[in-house]
Amino acid sequence: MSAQDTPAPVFEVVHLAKNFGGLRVTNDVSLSLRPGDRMALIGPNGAGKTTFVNLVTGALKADAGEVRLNGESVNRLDPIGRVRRGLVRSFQVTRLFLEMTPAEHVALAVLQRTGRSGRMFGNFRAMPDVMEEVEEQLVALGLHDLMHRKVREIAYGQQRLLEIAIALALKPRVLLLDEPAAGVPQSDTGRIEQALAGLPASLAVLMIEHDMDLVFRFAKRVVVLAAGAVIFDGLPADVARDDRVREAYLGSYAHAGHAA
Amino acid sequence: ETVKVGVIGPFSGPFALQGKNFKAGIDAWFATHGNKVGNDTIEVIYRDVPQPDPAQSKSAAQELVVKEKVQYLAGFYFTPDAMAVTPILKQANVPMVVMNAATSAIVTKSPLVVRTSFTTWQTSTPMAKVAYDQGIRKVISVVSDYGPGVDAENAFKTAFTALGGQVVETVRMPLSTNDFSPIMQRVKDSGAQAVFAFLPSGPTTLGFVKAFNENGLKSGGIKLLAPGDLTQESDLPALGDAALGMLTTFHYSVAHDSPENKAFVEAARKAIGNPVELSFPAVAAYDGMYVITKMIAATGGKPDAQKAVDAVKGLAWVSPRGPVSIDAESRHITENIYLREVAKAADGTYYNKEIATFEKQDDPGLKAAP
Amino acid sequence: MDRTMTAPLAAAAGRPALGAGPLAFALLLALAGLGYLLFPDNLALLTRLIAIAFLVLSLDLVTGYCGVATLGHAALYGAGAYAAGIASARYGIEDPLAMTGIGLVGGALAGLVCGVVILRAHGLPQLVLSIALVYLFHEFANKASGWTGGSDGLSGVTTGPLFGRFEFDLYGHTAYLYAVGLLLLTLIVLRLLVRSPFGMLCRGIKEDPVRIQAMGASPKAALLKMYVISGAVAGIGGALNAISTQVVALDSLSFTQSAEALVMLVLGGTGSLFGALVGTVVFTLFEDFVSAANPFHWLTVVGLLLIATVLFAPKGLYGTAADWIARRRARP
Amino acid sequence: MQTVLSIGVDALAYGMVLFVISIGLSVTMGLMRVTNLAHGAFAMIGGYIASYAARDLGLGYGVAVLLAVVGTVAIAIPIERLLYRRIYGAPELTQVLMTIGITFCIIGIANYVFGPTLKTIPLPQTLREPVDLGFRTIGAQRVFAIVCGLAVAAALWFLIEKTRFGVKLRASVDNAAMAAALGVRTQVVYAVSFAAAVGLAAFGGVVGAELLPVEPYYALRYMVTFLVVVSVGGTGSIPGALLACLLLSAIDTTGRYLSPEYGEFFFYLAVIAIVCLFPRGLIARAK
Amino acid sequence: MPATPLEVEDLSAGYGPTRVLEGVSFAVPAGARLAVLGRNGMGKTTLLASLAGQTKRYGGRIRLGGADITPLSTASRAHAGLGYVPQTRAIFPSLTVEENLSVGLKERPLSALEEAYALFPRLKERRRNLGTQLSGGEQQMLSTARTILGRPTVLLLDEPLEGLAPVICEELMEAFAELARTGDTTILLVEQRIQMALDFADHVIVLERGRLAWSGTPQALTADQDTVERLLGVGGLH
Ligand SMILES: Nc1ncnc2c1ncn2[C@@H]1O[C@H](COP(=O)(O)OP(=O)(O)OP(=O)(O)O)[C@@H](O)[C@H]1O
Ligand SMILES: Nc1ncnc2c1ncn2[C@@H]1O[C@H](COP(=O)(O)OP(=O)(O)OP(=O)(O)O)[C@@H](O)[C@H]1O
Ligand SMILES: [Mg+2]
Ligand SMILES: [Mg+2]
Repeated sequence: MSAQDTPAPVFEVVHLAKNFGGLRVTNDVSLSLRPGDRMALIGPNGAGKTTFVNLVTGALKADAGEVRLNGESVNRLDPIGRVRRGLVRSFQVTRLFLEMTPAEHVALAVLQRTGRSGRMFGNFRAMPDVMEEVEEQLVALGLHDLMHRKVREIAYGQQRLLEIAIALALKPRVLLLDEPAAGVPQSDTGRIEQALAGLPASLAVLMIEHDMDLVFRFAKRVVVLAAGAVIFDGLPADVARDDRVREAYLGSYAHAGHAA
Repeated sequence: ETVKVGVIGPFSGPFALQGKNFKAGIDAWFATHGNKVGNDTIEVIYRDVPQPDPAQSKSAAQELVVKEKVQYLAGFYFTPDAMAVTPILKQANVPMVVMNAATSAIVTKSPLVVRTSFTTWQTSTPMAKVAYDQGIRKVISVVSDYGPGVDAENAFKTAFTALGGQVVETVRMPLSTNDFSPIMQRVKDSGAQAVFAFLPSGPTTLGFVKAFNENGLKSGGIKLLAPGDLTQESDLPALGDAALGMLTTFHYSVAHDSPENKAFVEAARKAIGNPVELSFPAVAAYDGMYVITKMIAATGGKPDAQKAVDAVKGLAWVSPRGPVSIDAESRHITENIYLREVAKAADGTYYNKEIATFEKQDDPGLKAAP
Repeated sequence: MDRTMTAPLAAAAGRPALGAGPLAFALLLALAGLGYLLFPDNLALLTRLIAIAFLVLSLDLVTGYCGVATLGHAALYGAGAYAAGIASARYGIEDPLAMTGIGLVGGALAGLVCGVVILRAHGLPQLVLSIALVYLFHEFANKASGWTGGSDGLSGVTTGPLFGRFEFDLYGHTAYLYAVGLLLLTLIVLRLLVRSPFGMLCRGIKEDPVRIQAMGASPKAALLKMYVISGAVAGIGGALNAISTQVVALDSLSFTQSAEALVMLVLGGTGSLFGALVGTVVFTLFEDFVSAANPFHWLTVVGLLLIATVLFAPKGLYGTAADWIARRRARP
Repeated sequence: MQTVLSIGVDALAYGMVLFVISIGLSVTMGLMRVTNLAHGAFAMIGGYIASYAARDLGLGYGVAVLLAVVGTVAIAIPIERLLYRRIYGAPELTQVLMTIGITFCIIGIANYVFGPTLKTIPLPQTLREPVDLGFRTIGAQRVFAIVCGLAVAAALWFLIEKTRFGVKLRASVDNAAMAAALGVRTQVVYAVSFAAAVGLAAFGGVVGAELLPVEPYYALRYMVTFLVVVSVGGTGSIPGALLACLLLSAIDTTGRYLSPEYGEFFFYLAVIAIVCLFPRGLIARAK
Repeated sequence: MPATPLEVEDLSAGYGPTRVLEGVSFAVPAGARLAVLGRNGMGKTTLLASLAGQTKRYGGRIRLGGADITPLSTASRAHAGLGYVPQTRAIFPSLTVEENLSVGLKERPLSALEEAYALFPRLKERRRNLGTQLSGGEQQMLSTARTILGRPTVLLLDEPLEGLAPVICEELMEAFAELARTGDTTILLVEQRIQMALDFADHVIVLERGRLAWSGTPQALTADQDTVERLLGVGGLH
């Protein structure tokens, strides 16, 4: 890739490392995202993908390495600070407020983003701009009908979609999606794709996914992690041809070929 | 005419036993004297304030006055509960007869307060003389860290140092103390010849006395001296042999030998049900009823608080505890304080045996107050 | 947009059915008036009840809305009571409004202190921190007897007339009306608060603080804020207690008081202001009636009430009733 | 030096008594996740039964202890079936409400049946003699409590960590529905564990009666102490509870010796410090 | 032929006041592989959970190997031979991997754990770790292995492939097929990736708003593009 006409990276990770006891979960990982990047991070189970997300968002403390946003190190920032700088994630295992409604989830995100989450009066339902955005976001992910149901009462697949709606409502600059489509039926993965396709071009997205069809439709670049280390970093078209990747991860999927 | 008396006390909760004693004393009064004063009938209304809670005590008192239209307020086991009610007496035109609360200052809070019980100063002070007379010169004081405990400490210390003795250390321990071993170690290390102790009656006294024995203080010849709260009759069966020989000073022993007391104890035991539960609050309640009947007689059953109180100033009579009188100035009871020893009766029960008398003791705490 | 379709669902989604704003307040006002008419001789009890209601409401703010487990909330209430009491007894500040204000500040400060400590843990350890704190407060007040009167209680509190005109007398009319006024005002403010974005944030924190962090909000800061607010509310209650009874004693910042408040809250139902009120009213009146009827066995009866509540109204009296009504309405 | 040793002995004895009484609570709270505030009430029932058996019926101490444990369990089982079963997995606060209610009832009933006075459990002669440790004497009863504490700790640890039953219990607590789907009869597991916890409470109530005397308000009076000890140690962790009991009793005893008037301060400040340093207990069970 | 391993008759179930399933009936022959399909929120999970005895039942019967298990508790159903792998994985967080597995053993000896390790070597490496410390995929393996160890005659799998790497998915599907073939285990599979489910199954049912909307063979479903589009919301199966 030539550096002349591509913008500077918004998100960079350099020599990141983490051990759990004796287990090396993240082994000298470096990668970067530029505005507009659509990257997929794949790899066998337990390769350290979620750990990677936890490290860069600050949920876990790295043993070594640096995380930069817009060229500035955020190592010192806590998870909240990093979110405020535009680094947003979704959770692989849904973390939602079971007693609250989808509308409230998204509204919280919008209010937080616009600096109004500490307001002690008024109600989001009476704030037209918030409501508009909430509806927009929920319509996009097909959750509009459920907007005032308790999350406890909606099916798992729908919760997964809400997880993404929240992340999008935070209008991030760098978005880390941890298996956004897991548990979402095929009929609805289309919604995720559409939502992602509708994102502003300047946003950098990194997606972890095991659904290879989705990966190949979405990603412009693929990074493969195995045993904590990057074993492949390149174009989607090349990934299936890589022996190590095939053996460690893809299996016969590579033979079947993908919709290219 | 019916004259209503409102009695506030702990009738449930951890202190229910004390409230029961109030009731037993009052019932004993009615059993022996009837509920009539002239043409007036006395009716007692009880209100429960289970634990020290002045707000509850005050609202109970207000309700008794406003709704039940009581002419007398009585009872009050805890000082703060009594204190809370004193400000309304005047407006309510109601005298208050304190049947237990033992802080000296209560009677100063309103001219309408009369007390028929005792104060901690009053029961603790004579112990200093007992100790000194036994040749004890160095004493360590160990008290529970709350109002009455502090009163006891001050009372003893004042009197003992005045006699020429020395209080080598004063230890105040939290009310919640369960394990007294470290305290006993401290007593040992202090080199004192005797311990002056004050704990509220109840479960902790047992642990205290046991620790005193188990840690070798009793066998080491150290004396345990205390006001009678520590050997309250209802705790004696549990204390058992552990308390044998313990010296206490107090205004009343259920075993007091007099015809008045025999009659009282018989009536009160019947009222309380279980005879071992009878102890000192009952006698104050009994005498409190005596004072109230005198007040009713003086006012002819009409509400006139000041007149009622004035009528009993200087009143003297023979109570089950011995001869007593109401001090005209302080309106606190002047009474004998007895030195008692825990002894075992022929039937295997334990009792406080009176072995010496300090006659006509008033409340030294009032003079000592700043 | 099919908002019309989702509107009834919103009602069904567990929002308190009686929470319908002004109506509920009118109802409350009517009840307060009824109390005045029905128990004209018992106003002291009703006033005490309202003071406790402040404590329970304040507890609801942190427990019901934020999920902070505490058995030490009376520390805030007692701090307010002592602040107001000491201001009057030692500094001669006798104006009830000023005393209320001082109680509010005292409570808020205590809230800050307790919040900083309590928010360091979660769940059971948090409960233990709160217990430890309330004992420390209690011990402190006991030790500082020069200021607080120690275990004898702080007496000598005097309250001047309200607005310079209405005396706090034996019959307790002024105290009761003042208490009702304060309560309504506080309820209105709290209702705004819990429905505001901040209130929603707190409910989110209650369910999953990590999720809130991932949204970029700081759970700790929000909880601390709520703790201070809660302290202010409890402080008002404490001050009200000091004003109306003119004594303050150690029981006002005791573990027992805290535990009782928690019981009342859970009895009524956590997470709604009306639940807190219902719990306080039911428990206090029940206790009063039963203990008047049979002081020797009321504890057993209260115990049975609590057990029955858990069995038959697991979300608390108000919470279960509100659920039931909501379900009835949701049915076509 | 003597003083230090002596304080050490006192701390150990007090700590072990606390441990014996509260360990059952650690099981209910940590493993069954029931905030059982009625734990002390069951300890109290044990105490009453033992006192009745030994003092009023004149039976031997050993028999009294046995009767206390069996009798308390027998009383607890219907309570478990009717009441506790309804609050497994319920929110903490609901459990608090229910168990406080149970405590109130038990207190009320105990008060009614046995009266409000203190009850003692006469010790056999061997436990009454003071034991000479060279530098001081200590009640044999306390030595007995220490031994009991250690034995209980070892047995319980083995049961929970090393047996299939322990695994089933922990699985049922983590996720009762899933455990049932794997064939675990969760109700039986719960009932057995509850009975064990209650039996331990009763045992502790009897063994500890010398320090914490039996009376109706026992159940409320010491509730906080038990709760604090168990959570400082880390609920459900046997070694944690043991450590917490010893540590806290050491702090308490030392504070009480050096400066009794600030004893409470020391104790609760220490509790705050420990909880802040180890927010999940000294030895936390992972969740 | 032995008795039908699983028969569902007019089953209606849901949560509290919410009814989700309405009159679902079907039967599965021994060793069959049944795919349960349906769009988001149509009641697939509810169906499986109802079979396992974890929902409120409003009506209908369930027979396992001819015996009526409708009144039985979840645990008794497990002992009767029903194995359930829930969608949420339901790992016991405070148990180690090994302990998690041993719960599934019922009364079998601990040595039987090797079966699970043979299927998922990754779990053996992590045997001393706590359930919560596992990666998402590892948890999925653990959840499945745990249930298989109980040797169920009817195995209910709710999206067992979620979050698993493609290689593992293949291996696992083969293992399931093997189980059905040799162990006479009847398998009900809920799976989002329709093609994968169809490749595996020999029979399909489709749920639509809690009702049985279609049932037949995979071939028939593939042929019926109309139904596929209407009920499953996707086009172009092959
Ligand atoms: N707290 C922890 N302690 C010990 N090991 C851990 C901990 N957290 C994760 N691990 C281990 O680290 C490895 C990487 O986990 P991670 O969750 O990052 O995997 P992943 O790549 O996201 O896998 P999957 O695709 O299955 O979600 C796993 O083997 C996991 O068991
Ligand atoms: N606990 C619950 N309480 C009330 N309703 C519920 C509950 N769980 C699920 N539902 C409702 O039941 C319906 C069916 O849910 P179910 O989980 O069975 O769907 P599913 O087909 O498994 O969906 P998915 O593919 O998303 O897993 C949904 O509409 C959902 O809203
Ligand atoms: Mg992962
Ligand atoms: Mg599902």
